Amino acid sequence: MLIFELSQPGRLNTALAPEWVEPEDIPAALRRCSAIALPEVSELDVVRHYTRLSQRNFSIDTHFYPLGSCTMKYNPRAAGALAMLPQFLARHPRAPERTGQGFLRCLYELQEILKAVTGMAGVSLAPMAGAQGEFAGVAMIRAYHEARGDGERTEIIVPDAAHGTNPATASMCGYTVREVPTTRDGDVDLDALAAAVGPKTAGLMLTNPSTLGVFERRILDIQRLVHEAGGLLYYDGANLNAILGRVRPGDMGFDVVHVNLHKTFATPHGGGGPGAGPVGVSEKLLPFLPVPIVTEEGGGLRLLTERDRPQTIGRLSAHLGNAGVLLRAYVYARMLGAEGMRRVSAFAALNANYLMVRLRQAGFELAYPSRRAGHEFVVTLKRLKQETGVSAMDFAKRLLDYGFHAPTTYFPLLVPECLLIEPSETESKQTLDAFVEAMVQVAREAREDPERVKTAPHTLPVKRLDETRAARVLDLRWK
Amino acid sequence: MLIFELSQPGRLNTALAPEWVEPEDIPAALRRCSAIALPEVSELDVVRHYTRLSQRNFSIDTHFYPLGSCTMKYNPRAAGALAMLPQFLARHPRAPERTGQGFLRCLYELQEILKAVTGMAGVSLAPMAGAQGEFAGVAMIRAYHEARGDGERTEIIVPDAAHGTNPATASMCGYTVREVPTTRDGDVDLDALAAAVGPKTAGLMLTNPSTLGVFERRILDIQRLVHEAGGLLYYDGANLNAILGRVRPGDMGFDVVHVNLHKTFATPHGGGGPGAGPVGVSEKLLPFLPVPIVTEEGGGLRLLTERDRPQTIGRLSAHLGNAGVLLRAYVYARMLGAEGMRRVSAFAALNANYLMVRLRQAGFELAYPSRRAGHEFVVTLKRLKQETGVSAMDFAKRLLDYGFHAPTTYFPLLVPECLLIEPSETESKQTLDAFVEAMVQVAREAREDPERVKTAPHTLPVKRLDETRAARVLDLRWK
Amino acid sequence: MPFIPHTERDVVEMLKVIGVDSVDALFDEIPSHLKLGALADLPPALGEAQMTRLMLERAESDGRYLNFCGAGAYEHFIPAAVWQLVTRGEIYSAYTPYQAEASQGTLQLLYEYQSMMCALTAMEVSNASLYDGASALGEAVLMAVRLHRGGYRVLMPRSVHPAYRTVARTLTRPQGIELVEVPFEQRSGRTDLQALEAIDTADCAALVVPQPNYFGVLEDADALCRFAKSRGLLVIALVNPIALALLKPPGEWDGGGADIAVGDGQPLGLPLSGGGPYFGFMTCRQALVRQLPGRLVGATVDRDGRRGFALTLQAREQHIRRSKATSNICTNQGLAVAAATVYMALLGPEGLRRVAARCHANARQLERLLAAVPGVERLFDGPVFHEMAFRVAAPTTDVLRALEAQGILGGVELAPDYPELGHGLLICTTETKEEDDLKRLAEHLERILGKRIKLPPCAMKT
Amino acid sequence: MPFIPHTERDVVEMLKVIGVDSVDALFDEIPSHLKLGALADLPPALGEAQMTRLMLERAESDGRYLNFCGAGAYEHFIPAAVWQLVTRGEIYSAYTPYQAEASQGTLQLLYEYQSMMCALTAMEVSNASLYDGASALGEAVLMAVRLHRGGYRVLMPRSVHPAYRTVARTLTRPQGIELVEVPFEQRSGRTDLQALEAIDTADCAALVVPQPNYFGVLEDADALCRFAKSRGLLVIALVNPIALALLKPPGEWDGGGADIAVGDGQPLGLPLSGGGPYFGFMTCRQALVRQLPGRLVGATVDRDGRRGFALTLQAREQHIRRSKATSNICTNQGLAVAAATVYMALLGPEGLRRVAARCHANARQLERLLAAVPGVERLFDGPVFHEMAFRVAAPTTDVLRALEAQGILGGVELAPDYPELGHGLLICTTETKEEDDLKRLAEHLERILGKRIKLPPCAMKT
Repeated sequence: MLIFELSQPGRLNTALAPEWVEPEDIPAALRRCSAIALPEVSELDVVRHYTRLSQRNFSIDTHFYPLGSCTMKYNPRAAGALAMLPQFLARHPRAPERTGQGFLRCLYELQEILKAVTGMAGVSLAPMAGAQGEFAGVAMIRAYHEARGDGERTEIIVPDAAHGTNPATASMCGYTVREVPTTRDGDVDLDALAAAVGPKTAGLMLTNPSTLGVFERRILDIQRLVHEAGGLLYYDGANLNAILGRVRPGDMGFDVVHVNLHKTFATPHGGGGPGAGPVGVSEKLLPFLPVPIVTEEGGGLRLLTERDRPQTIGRLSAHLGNAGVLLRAYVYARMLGAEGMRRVSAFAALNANYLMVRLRQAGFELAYPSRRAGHEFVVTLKRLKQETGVSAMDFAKRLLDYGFHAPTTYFPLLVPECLLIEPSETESKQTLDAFVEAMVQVAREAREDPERVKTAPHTLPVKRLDETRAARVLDLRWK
Repeated sequence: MLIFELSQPGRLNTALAPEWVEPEDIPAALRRCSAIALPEVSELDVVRHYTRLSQRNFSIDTHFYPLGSCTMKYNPRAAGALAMLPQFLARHPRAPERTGQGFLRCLYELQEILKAVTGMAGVSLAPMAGAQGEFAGVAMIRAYHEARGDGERTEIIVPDAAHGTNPATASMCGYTVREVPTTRDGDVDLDALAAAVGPKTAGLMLTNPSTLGVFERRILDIQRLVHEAGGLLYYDGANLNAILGRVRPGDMGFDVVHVNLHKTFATPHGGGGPGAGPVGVSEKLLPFLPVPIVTEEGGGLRLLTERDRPQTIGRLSAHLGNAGVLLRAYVYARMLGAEGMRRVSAFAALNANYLMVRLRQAGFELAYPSRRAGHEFVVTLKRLKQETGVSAMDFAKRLLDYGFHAPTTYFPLLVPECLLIEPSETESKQTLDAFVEAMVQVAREAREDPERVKTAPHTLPVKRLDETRAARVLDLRWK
Repeated sequence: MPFIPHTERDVVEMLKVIGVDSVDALFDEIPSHLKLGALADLPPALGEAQMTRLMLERAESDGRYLNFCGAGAYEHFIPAAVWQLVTRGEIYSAYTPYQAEASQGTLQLLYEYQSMMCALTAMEVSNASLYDGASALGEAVLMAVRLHRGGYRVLMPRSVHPAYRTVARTLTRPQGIELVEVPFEQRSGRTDLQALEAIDTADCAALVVPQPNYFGVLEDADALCRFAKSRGLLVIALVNPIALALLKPPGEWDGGGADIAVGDGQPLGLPLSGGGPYFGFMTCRQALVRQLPGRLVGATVDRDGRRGFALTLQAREQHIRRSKATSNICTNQGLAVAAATVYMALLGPEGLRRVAARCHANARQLERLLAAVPGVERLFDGPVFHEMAFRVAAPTTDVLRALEAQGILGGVELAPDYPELGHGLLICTTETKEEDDLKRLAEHLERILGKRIKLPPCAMKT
Repeated sequence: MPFIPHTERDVVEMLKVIGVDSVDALFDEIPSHLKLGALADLPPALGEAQMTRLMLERAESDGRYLNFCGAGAYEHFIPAAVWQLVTRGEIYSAYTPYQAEASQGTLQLLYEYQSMMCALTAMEVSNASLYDGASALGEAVLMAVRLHRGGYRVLMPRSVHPAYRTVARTLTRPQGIELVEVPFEQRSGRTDLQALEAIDTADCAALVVPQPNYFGVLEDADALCRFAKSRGLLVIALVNPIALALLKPPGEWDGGGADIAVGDGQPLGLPLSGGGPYFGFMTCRQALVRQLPGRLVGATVDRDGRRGFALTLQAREQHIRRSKATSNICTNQGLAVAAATVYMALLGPEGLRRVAARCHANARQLERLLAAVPGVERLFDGPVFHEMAFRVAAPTTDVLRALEAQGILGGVELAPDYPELGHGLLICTTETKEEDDLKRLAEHLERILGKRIKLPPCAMKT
């Protein structure tokens, strides 16, 4: 049932609606004459509808959610509660800084914490998501070259294993994308890279550990190649959870980094956002950081703007980015402290490697069997598909019936019929063991009763949805 | 899965647990040596467990819940939010009154509102539930007679249709219970009452509209009979929702009344509590009201205690009753205002009478077909049971499968195979129509496929539970 | 209309089905001269926005204090997860689980609660809660008298919380039950065993044993329990649930353990909230279960043999047994109990132990700090748990008011209930207090009692 | 360990299965000289209790003000139900609905959101949201340039929110797009049509039409739209969603309606929250859907033919199309959108209309009150929506600071962005303001500008 289908003409929650006052001075020509096709429902209708709707979701709060590359870890409830204190919620973004020193103190300290964990010289909290962080990063690379009068650099190099956002961002920033291949072991092909870099190279975007779940062992060679060609290095922080407190992008030689706070810093994914993607930079990119930036002056805090930072790439949001998300990340970071940060990567790695070994022992084929898992790893079901016709998608759907959210499917694109599995550090060994059990069951079913798997899910609010039809017969709104 | 079954020895949420400090000065003989068999689980375990557990409930927020005599109306979310403002939550009950004038102002105004809607001379918010309100009321009746030196009154008269709490309360207050029968039309049998009252009569407890859903038409005759015999009249406010703002217990001649705030004033039922059961009294019982009572003196508010009220029946709780529930009721009452209160009874009656007529038209047999419904009414399935073997309980269980909470079954005890149906004013016509449809469907199934109904429910987290076994093989805790 | 969904068309259609002209006609069985025209004296309706503003203003006018009051209501830290979980609509807006199959959430939660309370008290059976600690004590007295079949007097130490004694008296007096006060030792604050032994217990049914008692003082529970058993009395333990993480639980007291254990569950995740809602817990020996008041949840199986939960032994209750019921109670404090269950699950045995130990360490630390303050002395010697009685060298009302002006609630006055103790203050330090908080209290007390500087003229809140 | 469930035994067993001695060994592929020993410069971990205390102190130190700031972020009343519903764990802690069958809650919610935004803007297609209004404007510019296939310049009125213009510039500059400023009339504050007509639109792809504009002034949207269409330009509407309940929606503007409509969804149930998270909405004509950036949810059917919802047209997006995608965006502002959906459902068409009308009535009332204050005059004539620009007879910084000392945030200064307007203040009155609030502002402004009494020496907060 859609909320629109509950609508009754004339139903109104008067406790929420002020008395009507005729706005006489608005000229008729500017007035709306048409009805607004919003639902007319009671407060109880709304509460009941969305409560029941919510129950039709899998979520971290209800299910193990090993969605690779998404770092679905527990979102501490305290972070949400403390970011939503009435005074913080009531704070207007244009209120003078002196009326929000408590609020700004949190953001300032978050900036400092992010500098410390990334090893960068400066951080801006402005970007509202990882992809916007990437945009800011590449735009800074562009601004850097332009500021040096270096106008010939038109290419951004991206490994073929990269997230789609990397090439998309490079394009959005006006660059041509040049892909470099990956070796059998999951590393960047250094020879290909050496051949690719040159005077046109503006920079390289790299995720490390990569989307294949493995740490780029020759990172220093890569760094040298790119820097010697005059390019800059961009660190995509999507997988920072794997190395938090162990090794820092700054120490690896990266010039720019973005951090996905909704991954590594446990802010809620909220069904797809809001996230936050602060960027950190090395000394030479400091002037270009997006504004606003929180700074301390004479014991007080204020926001640096375009006026203070004439070389900034500019502003990414009308106000202060996703401030409420930043507060949540701040609470989480302070509750972890220095040791807690290192524990994140330790247990993310422990869980991923344990699960990887357990699954290998159970007969699953790993895409990179010779490697350690970072915080995630890739299983390929190519053989199973050949033998039974059960695809990675079928397998994933059947896992849902067992009460587990599916891993990421068909990404990274390099590996056929793959599952990218990321357990995160907040899940227990007992949960991982139960997941292995379910994986084994589904594999058994694939051999014994493949139809059951191919037609899964069977126990969810809907059966397998026709996604092709969704794209072919576009139905994007209620009519 | 029980939370205990998730436990792993040594698991600890360190963010919630302070560092251990050895309490050296507590003598060994007083110390606990045994382990505490509480679960050892992670914060995520807890969140996931109780989130999923909650989904195994029907509730107003998810289902129509026409549980007769329970007034399952919508619990406004604003009331909860405003009662839980940080300052209210942090208020210590022994903090001086001058530090809680805002808090006390809410309670004082609630007292005044309850006086206005019950028509009584004084109100105490002390009782923590309807049954405690009853206790307070009958204890005041006892105190009144005792104060007059009238020691011979040993009986409380209760109609046979009464809630079980009435006779139980009378017993708890040391009285003998005398039942009077009900006429075919659902009124108190006046002749029987006249025969029952006398010098032993301490009082009469009456619900009006009664538990049969009908208004006691000869209430003034009843009142005269009891008062002339020297007894007092107790109004059980369980069904106040039916007459809110229409007719007041005080005007009907009652001496004591309790109000179930978790019914008429929409505070949440919370799976069985906490509720609140303020009592109101006529002039002559004022000295006996339970303490504390909020009073206004010189513009400030303070609590009257035993010292101010030497004749009080005393205290019912260590502090201020269920203060947080009182705040919720206050918010609700202020949001209704005078007109809103009258609308409550208007639409409660409209919904009940509409549903009653629709069900009668659909072939259901009413227990009191000649009467208006107050805010609820009784259907009897006696004939269906005879014809199909399907009992009221079976019928109720099958309704669950249709996504409706069942009405109250087997109460009132007078009516065989009965369903007591109370829709409440916050449900829409569309919901009532859907419920009629489900009732009709189940009745049809009872005739066409009785086994399906007798073995219901089929779609809930568990199938029909063996309640006999629960009482026979007592298993009251995890071992 | 606030909270009412009916459109005008709905109303017209519904009236037509019913066959009346107006809603007022539905009230035609009410004698017309009784009918109200309108409700006088009620304020007009407020929208949610105005109501929110009003409540915010009132809350802010009340402010927040550094709080050292205890005396039966304790400021413990409550993890954010607790109330976020229990205010979920499916728990918040459900009712008593009469239809067990549609209420497995509530029922399992209560079963887990019962299991946890048994674990904490080391008793065999727990009910699903009563209203609060004080009324639970009253119900325990009634239960003990029912069980004893003869005695109508119950021994009630004067060191039991004064309000609890009043409530117990209110609830038991109509049945002719007498509460016999047992004095405490002036030096230790403990129940006076010698005085106790001198009491004629012929008509007595039970002895109440508070642990810790109202003064925070630890009683010799073993000795009191042995005494009671030697006289054929039932033992009603009155305990603090957080303290039980450190102290010997009633089920293990010498002499076979307490028969009934009660207390207030507020410290287990419930906010102070001006006095409620809290909940009373009650556990007992298995053999006594049929005299236990209140709801009980039991495990059972469904048609397929799967485990499920249901209300059980309802034959004890008012809706079945009416005037013969064990009590008139028909609700529990479901939501409060849900919070306590989540709290206990989050803290676990070790977490609870640490909270208790930190509370106690703070009490010890405050004792050390106050030992150095002229004009403050402990009222009693001997071990305590997280609250402590002090005598101060000035009227307590004045001292508290001066502290309040500094944003501090300095504790609870003893004089109204215990005039014999002079200027007594009961000061409570839970785990929420930090070293600086304790120092702040000590410094202000020293200043106030020393009158070294003038009190500031106006109140200031934190 | 905070948020980590592993027991020591778990760790031992897991390491054994992996076949390593220690957790550190799992990092053996990282060059050892890159490895950190410890994280320097980080504060020690705080427990939840300490963290809660710290945040409460910071929040209380910031206080709460009577707020008249608008300028792109509006203080509307948010019903309690909104955030209680959307912070339910199943919504709050879910991710992008990649597995549609396990995410019907999120997907249906987004479908409902899309339907509502189409209804509000009278457009045919809505995406599932972008980051905020400013970045949505930037994306709209990029989309228009893609669609136009030729033009690389976009006409941007100077009356568009200054920060929006900056953001649009940031996002479009790397692609060589030029934003051409269109002046506003000094008297009316409206976009100067004459100046516009003088512009050579040869290389132009689109015109941005703000309604209302940054000054709260209502533009002649019909005329602007007609102009654009006559020049072959796409029309990008920039609108306030609450205003749309009263104002002609972009889909109905003369000349065939806007092609793309964007704005910030914050007024629809999102708290001010210091600047975010808000969300950007974007709707467009059906024919343009394949150039729309961001997520889209479509209705479809399952194997049994039942309706269900799924992400669709993913071929536009970065994870499929990579460097050829319509945008690099890969999240939406899901939770914010959920709040807006619940808000719109609660208010409904009539509720929204009333909120808008009350906002506007307050603006008119303030205008009347301020007309009587010497030293205050309106900057522009003509109709506005719920915010209004005034010129005051003193430096605005001083005036605002004096108001702040009375617990009032008096509005937003115009001078930094529009030095040509002198001492300009943008003052916003939403439906949350009552008559007394407006009077309080007017009286303090009169006092401050009249300098009848001295300013108080210290700041006071409400």
